[in-house]
Amino acid sequence: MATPALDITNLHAWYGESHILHGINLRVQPGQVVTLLGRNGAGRTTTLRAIMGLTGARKGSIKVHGEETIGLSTHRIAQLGIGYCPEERGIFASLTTEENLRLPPLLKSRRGKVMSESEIYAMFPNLAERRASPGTRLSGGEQQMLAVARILRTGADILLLDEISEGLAPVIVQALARMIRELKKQGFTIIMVEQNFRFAAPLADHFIVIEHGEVVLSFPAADLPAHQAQMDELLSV
Amino acid sequence: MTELFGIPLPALLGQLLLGLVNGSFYAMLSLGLAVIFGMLNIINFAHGALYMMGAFFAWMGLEYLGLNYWVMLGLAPIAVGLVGIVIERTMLQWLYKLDHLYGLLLTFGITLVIEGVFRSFYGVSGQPYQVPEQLTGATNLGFMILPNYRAWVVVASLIVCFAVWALIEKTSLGAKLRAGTENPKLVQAFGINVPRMVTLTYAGGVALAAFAGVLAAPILQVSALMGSNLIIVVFAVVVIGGMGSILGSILTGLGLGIVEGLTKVFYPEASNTVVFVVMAIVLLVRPAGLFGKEK
Amino acid sequence: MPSSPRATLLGYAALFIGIGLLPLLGAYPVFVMKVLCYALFACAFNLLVGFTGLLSFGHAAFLGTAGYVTGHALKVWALPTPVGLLLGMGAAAAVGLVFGLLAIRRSGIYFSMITLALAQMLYFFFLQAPFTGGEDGLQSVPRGSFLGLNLENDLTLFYVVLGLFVAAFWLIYRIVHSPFGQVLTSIRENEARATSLGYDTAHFKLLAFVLSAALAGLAGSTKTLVLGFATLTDAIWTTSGLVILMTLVGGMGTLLGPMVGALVIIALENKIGDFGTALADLTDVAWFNGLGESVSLVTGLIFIVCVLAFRRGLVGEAMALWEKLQARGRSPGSQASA
Amino acid sequence: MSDFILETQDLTKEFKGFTAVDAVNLRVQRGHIHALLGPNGAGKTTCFNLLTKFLTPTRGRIVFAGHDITRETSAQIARRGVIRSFQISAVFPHLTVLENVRIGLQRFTGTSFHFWRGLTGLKTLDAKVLALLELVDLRDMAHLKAADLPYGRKRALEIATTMAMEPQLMLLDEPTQGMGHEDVDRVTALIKRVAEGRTVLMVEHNMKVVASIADRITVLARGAVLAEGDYATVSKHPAVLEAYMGTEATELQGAH
Amino acid sequence: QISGDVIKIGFLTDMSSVYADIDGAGGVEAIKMAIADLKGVAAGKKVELIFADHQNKADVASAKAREWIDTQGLDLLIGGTNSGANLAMATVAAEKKKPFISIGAGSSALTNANCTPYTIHYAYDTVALANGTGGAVTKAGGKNWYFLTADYAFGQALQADTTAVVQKNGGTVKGSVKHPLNASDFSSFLLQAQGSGAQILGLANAGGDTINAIKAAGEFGITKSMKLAGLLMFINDVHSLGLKTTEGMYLTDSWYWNQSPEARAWSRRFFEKMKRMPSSLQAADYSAVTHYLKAVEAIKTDDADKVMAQMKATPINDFYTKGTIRKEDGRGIHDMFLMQVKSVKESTEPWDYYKVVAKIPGEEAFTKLADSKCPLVKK
Ligand SMILES: Nc1ncnc2c1ncn2[C@@H]1O[C@H](COP(=O)(O)OP(=O)(O)OP(=O)(O)O)[C@@H](O)[C@H]1O
Ligand SMILES: Nc1ncnc2c1ncn2[C@@H]1O[C@H](COP(=O)(O)OP(=O)(O)OP(=O)(O)O)[C@@H](O)[C@H]1O
Ligand SMILES: [Mg+2]
Ligand SMILES: [Mg+2]
Repeated sequence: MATPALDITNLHAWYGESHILHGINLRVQPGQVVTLLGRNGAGRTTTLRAIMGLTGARKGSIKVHGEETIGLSTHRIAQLGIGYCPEERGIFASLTTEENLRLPPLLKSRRGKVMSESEIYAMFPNLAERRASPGTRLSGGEQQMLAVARILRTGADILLLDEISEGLAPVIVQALARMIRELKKQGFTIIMVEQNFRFAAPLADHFIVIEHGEVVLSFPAADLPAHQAQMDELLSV
Repeated sequence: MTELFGIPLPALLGQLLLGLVNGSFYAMLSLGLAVIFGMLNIINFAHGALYMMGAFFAWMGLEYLGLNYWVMLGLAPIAVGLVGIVIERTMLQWLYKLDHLYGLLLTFGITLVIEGVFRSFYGVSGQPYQVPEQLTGATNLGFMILPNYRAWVVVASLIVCFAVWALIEKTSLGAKLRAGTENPKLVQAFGINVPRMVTLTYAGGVALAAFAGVLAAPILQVSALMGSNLIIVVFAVVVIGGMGSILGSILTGLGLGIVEGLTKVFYPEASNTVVFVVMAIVLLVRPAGLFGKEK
Repeated sequence: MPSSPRATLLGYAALFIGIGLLPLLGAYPVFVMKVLCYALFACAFNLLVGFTGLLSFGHAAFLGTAGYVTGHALKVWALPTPVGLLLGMGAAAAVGLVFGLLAIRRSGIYFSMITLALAQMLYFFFLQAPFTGGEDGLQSVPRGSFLGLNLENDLTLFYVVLGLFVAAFWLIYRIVHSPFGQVLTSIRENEARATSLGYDTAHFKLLAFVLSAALAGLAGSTKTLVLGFATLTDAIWTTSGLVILMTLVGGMGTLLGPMVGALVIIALENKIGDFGTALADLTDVAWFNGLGESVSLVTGLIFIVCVLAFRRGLVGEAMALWEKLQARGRSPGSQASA
Repeated sequence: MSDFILETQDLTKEFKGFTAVDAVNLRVQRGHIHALLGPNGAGKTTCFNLLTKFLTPTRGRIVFAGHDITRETSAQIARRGVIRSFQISAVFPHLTVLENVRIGLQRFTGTSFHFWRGLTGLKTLDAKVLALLELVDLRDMAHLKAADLPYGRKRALEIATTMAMEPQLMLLDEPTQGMGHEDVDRVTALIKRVAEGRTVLMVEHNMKVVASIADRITVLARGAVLAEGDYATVSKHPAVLEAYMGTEATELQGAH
Repeated sequence: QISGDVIKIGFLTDMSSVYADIDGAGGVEAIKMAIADLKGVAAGKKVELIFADHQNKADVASAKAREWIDTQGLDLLIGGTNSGANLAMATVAAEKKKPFISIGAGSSALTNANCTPYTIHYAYDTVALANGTGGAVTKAGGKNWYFLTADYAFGQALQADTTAVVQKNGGTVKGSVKHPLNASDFSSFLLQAQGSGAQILGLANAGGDTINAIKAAGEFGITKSMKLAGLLMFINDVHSLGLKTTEGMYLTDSWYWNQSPEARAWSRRFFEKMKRMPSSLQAADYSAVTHYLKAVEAIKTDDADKVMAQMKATPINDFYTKGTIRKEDGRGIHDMFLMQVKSVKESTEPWDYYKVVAKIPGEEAFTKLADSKCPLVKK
C-alpha cells in the first residue's frame, strides 16, 4: 500500500489551557476526499489547525507523505505540500485581491498541479473582475473563492478546506462542488470540514465524525446508508 | 519685501527647507521604528544607538579601510543590518510571547551596551568626518544659500523613504510583510518562513537607521551619544503619528521637522520641546495619534 | 500559601530594626540614607508597574521636581524642613496628575513612550529655569531641623529618614493591601474584566499614578535633604531607566524587590570601580581596571541578562524557588493535577 | 415598564468597511434566558462588546431598563447591572478564588478608592462570597489561586463573580466552551439556577445546552438577525438550518 | 606629622561620559605622573592615589567624597570636570575641612558665591574665558559680535560676561540667538546669525553643541563672512572637528601643549602613555598635585589648614603656569592665552593646532576681588 498522504495517530491539542483534541486517529490516502463532520465546537477546525501546527501545544504523531511533522514549524509543514484554507478565510485587508492571490509562494515540493493565474481566473471570473480592490472589500462569497483559489496555484497536493461552503449562495456552492470534483480528478488529496452535509455528501470518499475532540465514527462513503441512524443521532441538534 | 509674522518670506522659506532636512531624519528613523513595530511588536529603543553605529561605521570605513562616503553609504547599513540579525536571533526572538514592555527594556539595555562599547573605544568627543567632495559648497537658491550636502540629505532620504513605502505597498515582498503584520500564523501556514521574515525586517529597519546615521555623519558630531537624545524625540514623533501606516510615519516625521524649524525662528528656546507639546495636544484630541488605528 | 501576615509583618519589623542598627555597626549613614532614598523611589515606581502593570519611563520627573521644590523651599524661602518635604511631594503629585491625565489614555508601550517624552520636556524646563541652577545644580541646601531635632547631624538625620522610609513603606504596604489595591491588582490581571464589573479603570490607574508620583517625590525631597543639593541628574531620563533597572533586578511586583534592587544598583554605581580593580587584581586581566569607566555598559548588560533570564528579579526568583520547595515539601499526591 | 429589559434599535458596527453587526434589533424579555446563536464570525461577540460598550456602535441605540445607555461607558453600564462574561475565560489569575469574587462585591461598599484602609473591612464580605462559591461548588477551593483551577472551574468562578454583582442582566459568552461533558452539564444547571429572577443573554454553540435552557433564541448570520423564536421554531427555520445548524436527517436522506 | 602615615589623594572626575576625553583617564594618568615624578613620597611618607568616575552625577561625587574622607583618611580631594559635581564636592570638603582643588569645573561660583576656605579653583573659569576671548578678540579688531547661546544658566552667564567685556573694549553686540541644549541641528540658528552682519560669532555653548555648530557653520559658508570664537573649547574639540572645519577660530585656554619647551617635553611623556596630547586640564591636574605635594614636603604636615595656607603662600612655577593662588577666595591666578586655530597648511605635525595670539595676564582674566561675592572676601 502506498504511503498515506496524511497519517495522524493519537493527536492531542490544546488552546492555552483548554484541552481540545483527545487523541484523534485519521489516515488519508493520496487522492482521497475525506469529510470531517461534527457539531459546532466538536474540534474539526482544531484538527485542521493542529495539522498545520497552529494550535497551542500538540502531542501525538502527524505524518505527511510519511514524514513526521509534529516537531516542525508551520511553514515547514506547509512546504511539504499542504494548502490550508481557514474557516475565517483569512483574507488580508491590506492586500488587494491579486496580492492576496499571489501571496502564498510556490512550494518546493510541487506534488500537486500548479494552476496558473489565468486558469484560476477562468474558474472564478468574479475575482478577475475585482483583482485590484482590497481583499476585504469582496463579498463573503468572493472572499471564500479567493481563499480557495489562493492555495491552488502553490502546487500543494493536500488541501485542508474548512467550511468553504459556509455562507455562500447555492450557485456558488454548486460551483465549489464542481471545483472539488475537478480537483479530485486532478489527484488532489482533500480534507474538508463541513456543516453542509448536502454539499459534502456526494463529494466525499470517506466520512469521519468528530465529537468532543475524538473520532467517534469513520466509514467509507459506500457505507453511508448503514450508518445513517448513528449519523442522525450524532449530528442532529 | 513680503513678510509673515515679521519674518521676511524668503527667510521663512529657507527655514522651512531646513526644517525639512531634520524632518527627513525623523522620517527615516520613525519609518524604521514603524516597520519593526509592525512585524515584531517591539519598540526598538536601540534605534538611536544603531543610527549612531551607522555614522560610526562610515567614519571607521574611512579611517581604517579608506572607503569613502559613497561606499559606506551602502556598506554601513548592511553591516548594521547584520548586527540587527544577531540581535534579533540571539535576544529579541525570545520575547515575542511576552509583554511588549520586555522588548522595550531589552532594547534599552542593548542601547546602553552599544553606546558603552563605542564610548570606551572612541571616547565621547566625536570623530571628524567631512562632507564628501562632490557635495561640498552651497547653492544660492535666491532666498537662501543651501549647502549642497543638505539638499542631498533631503533628496536621499525622500528617495529612501518612498522606496521603502513602495517596497512595502507595491511589491510582493511588501505584500508578504503586510500580510505578516495582519496574521503571521496564516502567512506561515502558506509556507512562508515568517520567523526569517521577521529577522530580515528587523535588519531592514535598523539598516534604515544606519543609513540615516551615515547621512548625518558629515553634518553632526559623530560620537557615541549622538543617538541617545534623538531617539526620544523620534519616540514622540511616533506617538504623534500613531504607527498607523508607513506613509503616516513618513509624513509625520517630515511635518514635525518643519514645525520644529518654524519654532527655531519664532521661539528658538522651545525648539526641542515643541515636539513634546505637539504630542500632548495630539494626545488630547486624538489619543491614537494622527494616523493611528483605534483599538 | 506564603507565610501569615503576622509573620510577614514581624519580618519587616526585623528588617527595619536591622537597617536602624547599621550605622551603629559601622555602616556609613549617608550611604545608607542614599540607598534608602533610591529604595523608596524604586518602591514608588514599583507601586505603579508592579501593581498596575503601567511601565512609566518618566519617573525621574517626579524625583527631580520634588528635589528642586524642596531645595528651593528650604534654601531660598527658608521654610521649615517638614513643610519643604510636603511641598516637594505635593509638587510631584501635581506633575503626576498632569502626566497621568495625558498618559493614561494609552496603555502598554505607548504609555512608556509618552511618560518618557513628557519627562524629557520637564527636564528641558529644569535645564532652562533659573531656580534650578542649570548644570551647577541647586547647591548647599540646609537640612534644618525636624520636630526640634537638628538634622545637620548625620545620625539624627539618618533616623528621621529611616522613619520617613518606614512610614512610606507602610503606606505602600497599605495601598497594596487595601480595597483600592485589590482593584488595582484586578486591573493589572485583567483590565477588561475589571471594567465589566463596573470599575472605571482609568480613574483607578490615575490615582495609582498620582500616589506613585507623590511617593517618588518624597524620595526626591528626602534625597535633597540628605545630600544637600538637587541636580539635573535627578530629572534626566537615564534616571528613569535606572529605577526601572532597580525594580527589574529586585523583582517587579514584590514589596521587597525594589529595595534589594536599589541597594544592588547604588552599590554598583558607587563601587564598580573598586570592584573592577579587585577583579583585575584577582584575574590579572587589565581590562577590568576600566570597568569603573563603563558603568552604563555594565548596566546595559544587567538589563539584558535580567530581561532574558531573570524576569522575576532577585526577590521574585527567590520567592519562586521557595514556593517550589514548599510545594515539593507537601505530599505529592495531595493535589490531583488537572 | 416594558417587558423588555434590553432593546437595541438598528445596532450596527462597521470595521473599516466591513459590517460585523448589521442593524440588529434585539429584544430581550425580562426573566428570560435568551440565547444568541450564529455561525462563527456572525457577530455575536461583537454584539456583546457593543452592548457593554467595549466597542462603540457605528449606529443605533441601546436601551436598558428604559434608559438609553448608548452613550455610557463600560463601567457605567456595568454599574447599571449589566454584567458580562468573556469568551476566553476571564478571571484574575493571581488572586485567590475568594478574592476574585470579593472584587466584585467590594464595589458596593464604596471603599474602592480607599487606599489607606486595610483589608479587614472587606473580610465582612467573605461570608457572602463563600455562600456564592457554595452555589458553584467552589467553596473548597476558596483559597486556591484562580490560575490553579482546572478550566471548567474557572468558568464557574467567572459565573460566581458575575453573580456577585447581582446583575439584572447577565451576558454570558460561550460559558461552556472548552469544557468536558461533566462540566458542561454542571454549568448548564448552574446557569439555569442563577437565572432565576434575572435575565440572561448568552452566546452558546452547544445545542444541547441551548435546547435545554433557552427560553428564546435569536440567530445571527453575517451580522444580521436571521431568525428569532423559541427553540422549536428556530430549529426548524429553513434559513437557520441552511446557515447554522447544517443538514438535518431529512436532508441527509434527500441527498441520496 | 602626616595623618594615617600616608598621603592620600582622591580624584573624582567624569570618566565615562561627555567630559571623559578632556580629563577622565588622562587626568588620572597625569596625576600618577606627578606623584611618580616626586618618587611617590612627600614629607617622607608614601603618596597614594584613589580615583573614581562620578558619572557626572553630583550625588555620586559627594557620596564618594564623603566616603573617602570618612573611611579612607583622604588628605586631598581633586575635582575633575562638571561644575555641579564640583560644587557638591566643595561642600563636602568644607564640611569635613579637607583641601579641595577643582580643576575642570567652569563655574566661577566655586570661588565666588559658593567659596569656602578649603576650595582652590585651579585652572580656569567661565569669567576668565569670557575675558580672554571677548577682550583679546575685540582688541584685535573683532568689534561686532553675535552670540549663539545655549539656553541655560551656563550659556547665559558666558554670554553676559563676554558681552560686558566686548562692550568695555569698545565693541558692540548685534544680537544673539538662544538654542536649547543638545540641539544637534544648528543650521537654522546660524542662518539667523548670518543675517545679523556681525564679524564675530561667539559660541556661548560647550561640547557637542559647539562641535555641531562649528560643523554647520563651515557647511553653510558662514566662516567666510564671520570669524568664530569658541568661548569654551578644548583641544579635543578641535581634534574631533579637524583643522579643515576649525581653521581661523579663536578660543581661550590656560595652556597649550606646544607653548613652551617644558610643556612640550612633558606632553611627549604624556603622549607615550595616552596616545593623545594632553588637554589643559590634564596638565593642570599634574601641576595641582605637584603644588600640593610640594607644600606638604615644605611644612612636613598634611594638616588641612596649614597646607592650604602654604599652597596659597607659595607661587606656582612649572611647565603649566606661573601664578599664585589668591589667599582670600582660593582662585588660581595665572595667565590665560587667546589661541587661533592653525590652517591645515600651517600645522606641521599631529596635534599641532594652535598659535598663541595674545596673552591675558591673570589679574585681568579672573574675577577681581572687588567684584567678588565670596563671603570670605572682606571689603
Ligand atoms: N483560540 C481558542 N481558544 C480557546 N478555545 C478555542 C479556541 N478556538 C476554538 N476553541 C474551542 O475549541 C473547541 C473546538 O473548536 P473548533 O473550532 O475546532 O470547533 P468546530 O468543530 O470547528 O466547530 P465550528 O467551526 O462549527 O465552531 C470549541 O469548544 C471552541 O470553543
Ligand atoms: N476589532 C475588530 N476589527 C475588525 N474586525 C473584527 C473585530 N472584531 C471582530 N471582527 C470581525 O467581526 C466578525 C464578527 O466577530 P465576532 O467575534 O463577533 O463573531 P462571533 O459571532 O462571536 O464568532 P465566534 O462564534 O467565532 O465567537 C468577524 O468576522 C470578526 O473577524
Ligand atoms: Mg470550525
Ligand atoms: Mg464569539
